[in-house]
Amino acid sequence: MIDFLEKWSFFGGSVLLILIGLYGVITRKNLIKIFIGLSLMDTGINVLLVSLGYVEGGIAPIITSTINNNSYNFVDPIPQALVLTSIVIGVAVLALGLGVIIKIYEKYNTLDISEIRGLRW
Amino acid sequence: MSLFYYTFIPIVIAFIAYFLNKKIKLSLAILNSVVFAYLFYQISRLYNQWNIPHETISYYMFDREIQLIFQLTPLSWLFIFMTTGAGLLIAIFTIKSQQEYVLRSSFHLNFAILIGSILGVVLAGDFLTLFIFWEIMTWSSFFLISSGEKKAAQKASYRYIILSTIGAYLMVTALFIIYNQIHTFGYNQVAAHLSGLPITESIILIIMLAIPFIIKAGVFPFHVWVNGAHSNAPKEFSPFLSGLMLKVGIYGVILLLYFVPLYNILKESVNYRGLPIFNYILAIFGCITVITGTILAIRQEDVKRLVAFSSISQMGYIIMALAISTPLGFTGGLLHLMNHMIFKTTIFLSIAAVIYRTKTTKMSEMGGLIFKMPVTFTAYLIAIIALAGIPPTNGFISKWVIYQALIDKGYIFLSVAAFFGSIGSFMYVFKPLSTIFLGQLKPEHENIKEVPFLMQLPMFVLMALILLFGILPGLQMNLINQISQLLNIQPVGFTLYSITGAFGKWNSLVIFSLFVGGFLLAFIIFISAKKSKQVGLMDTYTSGEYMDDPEAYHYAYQYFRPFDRVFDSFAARSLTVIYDTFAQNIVKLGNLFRKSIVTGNGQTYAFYMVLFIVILAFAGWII
Amino acid sequence: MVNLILIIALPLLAAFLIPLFNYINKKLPSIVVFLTTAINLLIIILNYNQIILEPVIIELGNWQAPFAINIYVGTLELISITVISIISLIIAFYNLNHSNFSSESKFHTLYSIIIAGIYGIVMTGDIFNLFVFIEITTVAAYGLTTFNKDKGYEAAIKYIIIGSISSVFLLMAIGFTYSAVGSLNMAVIAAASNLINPGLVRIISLLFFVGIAFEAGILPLSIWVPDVHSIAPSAVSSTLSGLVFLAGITALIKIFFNLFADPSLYVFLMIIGAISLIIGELIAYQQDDIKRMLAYSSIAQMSLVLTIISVGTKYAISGGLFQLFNHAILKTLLFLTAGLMIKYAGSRNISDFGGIAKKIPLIAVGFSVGSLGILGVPFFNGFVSKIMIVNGSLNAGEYILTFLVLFATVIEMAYYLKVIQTIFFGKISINPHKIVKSYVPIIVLITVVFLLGIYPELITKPLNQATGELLSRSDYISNVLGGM
Amino acid sequence: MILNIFGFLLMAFSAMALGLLFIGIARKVVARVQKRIGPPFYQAYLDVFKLFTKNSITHGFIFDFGAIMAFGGMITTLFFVPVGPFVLYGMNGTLLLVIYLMAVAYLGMAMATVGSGNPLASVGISRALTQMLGYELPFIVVLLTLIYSSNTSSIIGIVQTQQSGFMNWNLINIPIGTAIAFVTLLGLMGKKPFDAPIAPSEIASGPVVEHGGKYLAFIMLQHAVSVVVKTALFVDLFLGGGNNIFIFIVKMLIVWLLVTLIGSIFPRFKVEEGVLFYWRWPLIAALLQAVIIIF
Repeated sequence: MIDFLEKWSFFGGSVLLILIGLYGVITRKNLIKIFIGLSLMDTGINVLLVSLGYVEGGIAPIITSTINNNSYNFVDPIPQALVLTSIVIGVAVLALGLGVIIKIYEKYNTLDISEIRGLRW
Repeated sequence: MSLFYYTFIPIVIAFIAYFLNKKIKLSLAILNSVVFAYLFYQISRLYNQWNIPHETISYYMFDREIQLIFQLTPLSWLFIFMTTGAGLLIAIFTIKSQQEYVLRSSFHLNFAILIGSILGVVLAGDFLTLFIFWEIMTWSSFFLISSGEKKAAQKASYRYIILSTIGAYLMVTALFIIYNQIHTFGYNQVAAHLSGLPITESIILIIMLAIPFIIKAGVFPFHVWVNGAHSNAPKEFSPFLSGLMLKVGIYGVILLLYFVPLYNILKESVNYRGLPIFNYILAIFGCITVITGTILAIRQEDVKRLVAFSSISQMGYIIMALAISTPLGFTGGLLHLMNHMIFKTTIFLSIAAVIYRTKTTKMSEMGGLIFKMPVTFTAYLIAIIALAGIPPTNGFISKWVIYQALIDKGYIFLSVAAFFGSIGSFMYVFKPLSTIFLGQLKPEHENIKEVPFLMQLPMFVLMALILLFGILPGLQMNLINQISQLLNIQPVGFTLYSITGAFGKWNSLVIFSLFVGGFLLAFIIFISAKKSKQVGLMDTYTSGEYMDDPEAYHYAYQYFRPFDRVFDSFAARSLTVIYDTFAQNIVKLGNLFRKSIVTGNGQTYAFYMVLFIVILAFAGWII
Repeated sequence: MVNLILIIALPLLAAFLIPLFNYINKKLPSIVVFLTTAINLLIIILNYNQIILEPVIIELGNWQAPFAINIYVGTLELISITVISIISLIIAFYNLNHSNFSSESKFHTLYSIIIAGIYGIVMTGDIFNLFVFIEITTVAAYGLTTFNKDKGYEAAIKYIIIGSISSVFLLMAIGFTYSAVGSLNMAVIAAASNLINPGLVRIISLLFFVGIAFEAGILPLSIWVPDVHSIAPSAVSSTLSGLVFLAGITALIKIFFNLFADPSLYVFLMIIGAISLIIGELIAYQQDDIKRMLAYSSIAQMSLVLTIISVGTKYAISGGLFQLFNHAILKTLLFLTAGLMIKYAGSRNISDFGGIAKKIPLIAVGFSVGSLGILGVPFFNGFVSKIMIVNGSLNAGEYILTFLVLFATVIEMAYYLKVIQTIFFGKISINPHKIVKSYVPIIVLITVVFLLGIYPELITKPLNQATGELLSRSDYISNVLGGM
Repeated sequence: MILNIFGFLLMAFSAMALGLLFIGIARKVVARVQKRIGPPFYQAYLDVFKLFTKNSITHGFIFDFGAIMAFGGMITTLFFVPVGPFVLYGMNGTLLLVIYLMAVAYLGMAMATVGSGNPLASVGISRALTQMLGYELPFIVVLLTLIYSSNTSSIIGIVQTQQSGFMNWNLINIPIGTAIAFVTLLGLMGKKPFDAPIAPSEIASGPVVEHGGKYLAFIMLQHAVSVVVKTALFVDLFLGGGNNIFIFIVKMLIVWLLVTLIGSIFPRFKVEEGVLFYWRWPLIAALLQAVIIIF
């Protein structure tokens, strides 16, 4: 039972994070809040990726002079590499998005997404 | 010269000329006339060389080579001859008539492409080649129609192209259903395959194949494009549109009815008086076309619209005659096809000449032009005599043969419709005659002159043809019998000036000589009486009133009002309205989507994503 | 043989060097971009004959296939990158004269990045790498969208929100795939896909669909397209519409045919594609803004490609692919000419273009060639692909699909012809806002259109080969993994 | 050849004479019905001669040409209709031809009258053409039935099928058809219930409003010949024709008198009423009859 919870807590937690983020994105009107939601989703998915590569009781996959053969119980290193990349991308997008938000505020004097509707139909 | 080049010479030369036009000041109309004259000469030399080998071009399309076949048969010869002939006459006509027209160069480009593509359609030896050139024909004619000077030209061409495209897509669907079964497009193979299929399947395929042709021919449920296109097209193109383009649709119908012998395929199915029900329905559509075209033509106030509706009704005759599939019907249909091309081109050309001088198409804005434009009037008069089917012109002969064919089989309703159209045609052809050429001359038309000689020339040629074929129908019958042989139809007996019908024999020489006699007698009596004094048109009986305004003294607007009153409710319920409503509903649906989906709110878009994912998940769950 | 990795690396390199060049000469960045795209085309031409014989696999860092990122160039990828290189060269040439933006070097940097990303999406053989390239492309596109100071930010923010959400789902799909297979290499996943629980395969495929289709113009996900395409500069619109969509669809095809060949999913794609097709066409008909109209038309065309390809038979796939490449060429032409017309007339509304053809004939002819090509007039390239699509769908017995496709074309015809009629036969109502001249790109594109229309075997022969490769997954797997 | 030309002239002139006689008789009969004395039966001859000697005015060449065309067309028609034993050219298939040949005369007359420039004439022509569409349809249906049942479209052929006696006349064979044909004959002749085109009290005699002098004479001659042609046609088709010219003329006269008598007692239809009248009962009855006979 505990095992089960432990295994699924990462999983469920991360999915929950994503859902919370998604909820934020589709309910909040404020652009900043929407981007907070997007960040939450990003974080959630990163947690999910890391948790997928987790091996119970594993150690960091770093080969040193003492740990130099495959018999050790390594955690899968690839998801961690992926998450690093993903974080970088997420940050880039976030930065760009916030930059755009600043410009939007200058132009429209509002952050309410439902009022920024110059392009429609 | 290879058959292939006939289709490409006009197209290529047109393109080159179009792009050189700016650099070197050349008149595309003259160039086109020269090219068409050359083609016409070459084609006339092809007569009787039916055993020219087929030519093929291979085209790698799916995972195999597809052969595009070109072949020459008497039937295709007839059409290419007519096409280049009409093209030549119209090109000569345009040399002078388009001096002030802005879109000249695009007109001539598209016109040459159109000629080339029609040659391609009729020289094609398989359905894919036919389809390719058919599409080019549709598109070039679309551009020609939309280059009309009126604003309504664009809407009219729009209707034309949408309807044509729907037809073309039906055809291509049917073709590829067949292709996937037999992997070829050849006429003979397709015909053989169609006759081998279960009857319902082959009927559906044939209907899909036939609809584009029927649309192009302007037959009843699809005639809605014809009037708009004809009346709004450039005045020089309307003759070709009516004279030739509609006939290309008929070519397709002939192809399906006789070359792919529909009769044989459907012989075993339900039939009416020995005629397969499909043919009979087609004939009924032809019959409705005749009636609708006639009634609507009588109502028109715009001369080009009037003649356009008359074209619709004449197409009905041809379809009716061809659909009944007897030797006489076939002969009558083809004869009428040729004759209609000749006299309808004449009518439209004479009207183009009138428009060239008066700049209007409303009949009530003209009048009394007979003294100003006698040649144009004569051309119009002779052409309408032919159209109304009055002897001794060619129009009567073909109608006579069609009546013979209809009565022979006892198709009473069809014959009544045919007569209705014929008598109705008196009414509608007389209306322009009376309101444009006769009656009071408008003061603003006081200084009008006859059109230049280059515009008269085509009219003279066509007038001569009307009379020539009226007296010597054997010239046409010779070719028609060769076509009949090709299509395994029993030829109709004929000599140079007589045709044998089902109930009698037509002898044009006798009739012509009696005509001359009758007229001579009348003329002698007339001459021998006292010479009369010429007075002006305003010098007439006015019940004692003093009239000084020729405008008010010209009976032109709503010429047949009592008759129109009978059909007012009929005309209000037009098919055009139904089609338009359908199209508008689709547009409304689109607007609904647009207003409700594309709200411009980024959040809504995000919500769509979530919704989409949820739906996907549910759907994935279900399967 | 030149290493194909160069065609991704060169634009990336150029992107980072452009700011430096900008110091030397303001004109230099555009020339650099032009040169890199030209070199890319040269590289592809040099390698063409070899790749057409057998697929080329490049393993980065000389690691064996399952362990390192690899680049796989089969026939499909080859045709894609050929088309991409030609079009990007043409757009780069166009930019030589027309990129008078205040921040020119930034524009060219982003443009180079987007080109690199597109090549990467098409060629990569690794699903995470695919994600990275998609993100590179989209981030660059976000940036390019904001070049319009008027409404660019608004379009960009919508684009970013939707892009971020779908990237989350793409990552989720990658994560699940990795946890199920234990590798990110496409070939390995393909080899193992039969062993995974089919339910999971379905979930993963659909997540992938959500992640990628957002860049491929399928409607509920690509609802940002009209905003972005209509706002971005013409060169960017044509890149996004012609090339990014092409790359997106190529990626989807790889996912659905190479990675997880689950035929039960194809019916999903077909339904989604068909609905998107009809809605896209219907909305496009309503537009008066010419670029918005073109954008909706792109959506419809991409949906058409997707729905036809998901029929899953050889004829249908090759028809769909041909349409995809045609669309890339034609939409580039359309967006470029539309942009020039907008510049000339000083308005984006179709109704203001009356009689423009008399003033700028070549551009008007270019636009109509593009439209007629999309509508499938004979001797234009679109004709052959339309015929192939009809043949493919009928061959598979999909009569309703054929009907929908042809119905959509009729609607499409309605709105394209409206524009053509206005620009050729409308009443002249133009007072030139700005004189525009651009002959070479338009003439080249028109030539390509007619070349493919008259000699379709230039592309249909390789396409048949590509379709064959797509449909034989085992060949793909063994090609990449060797004898494993 | 000489003989042919002689026969040609003889037939033309005797038809004119006969027609004028008929017109004169009709005027007398109508006068008697209306309790007048009326003009002498030869009044029509006098009128024609008088008109030919008068000065006349013309409104341009179409006015002249139309008159010639009207008269010439009617004369040409005459040659194809057997009057008793006399027929100049009795080739096969003449029935349809005759119907169309009559149109030449109509067209000529219409051109001449509209060419005069008087709107009343145009109104008259418009009415005449409209009405023509009305009566021609049932007439044609009857003719088609006749052609189908006698299996020939030659008038002589149809006459021959009725030769062997009174019981073989089409009057007996297809009585409904004959009745319909008679009703349409009223329209064909422009007689009273259907004389809207020339309605003297409304449009001043319509088409002939501008005709005077020799032009009016021409119109009268044309009318005279047309009376002969139409009655002869009716006799040929329904009343068994006749080898004896006198019996034939008597039959023609009977038909003509019937038409005249009916014409003299009925009021005038409005033009669209006339059309609708023809399309209602005569057309339906004719079609029914056709269906019955053909099937």
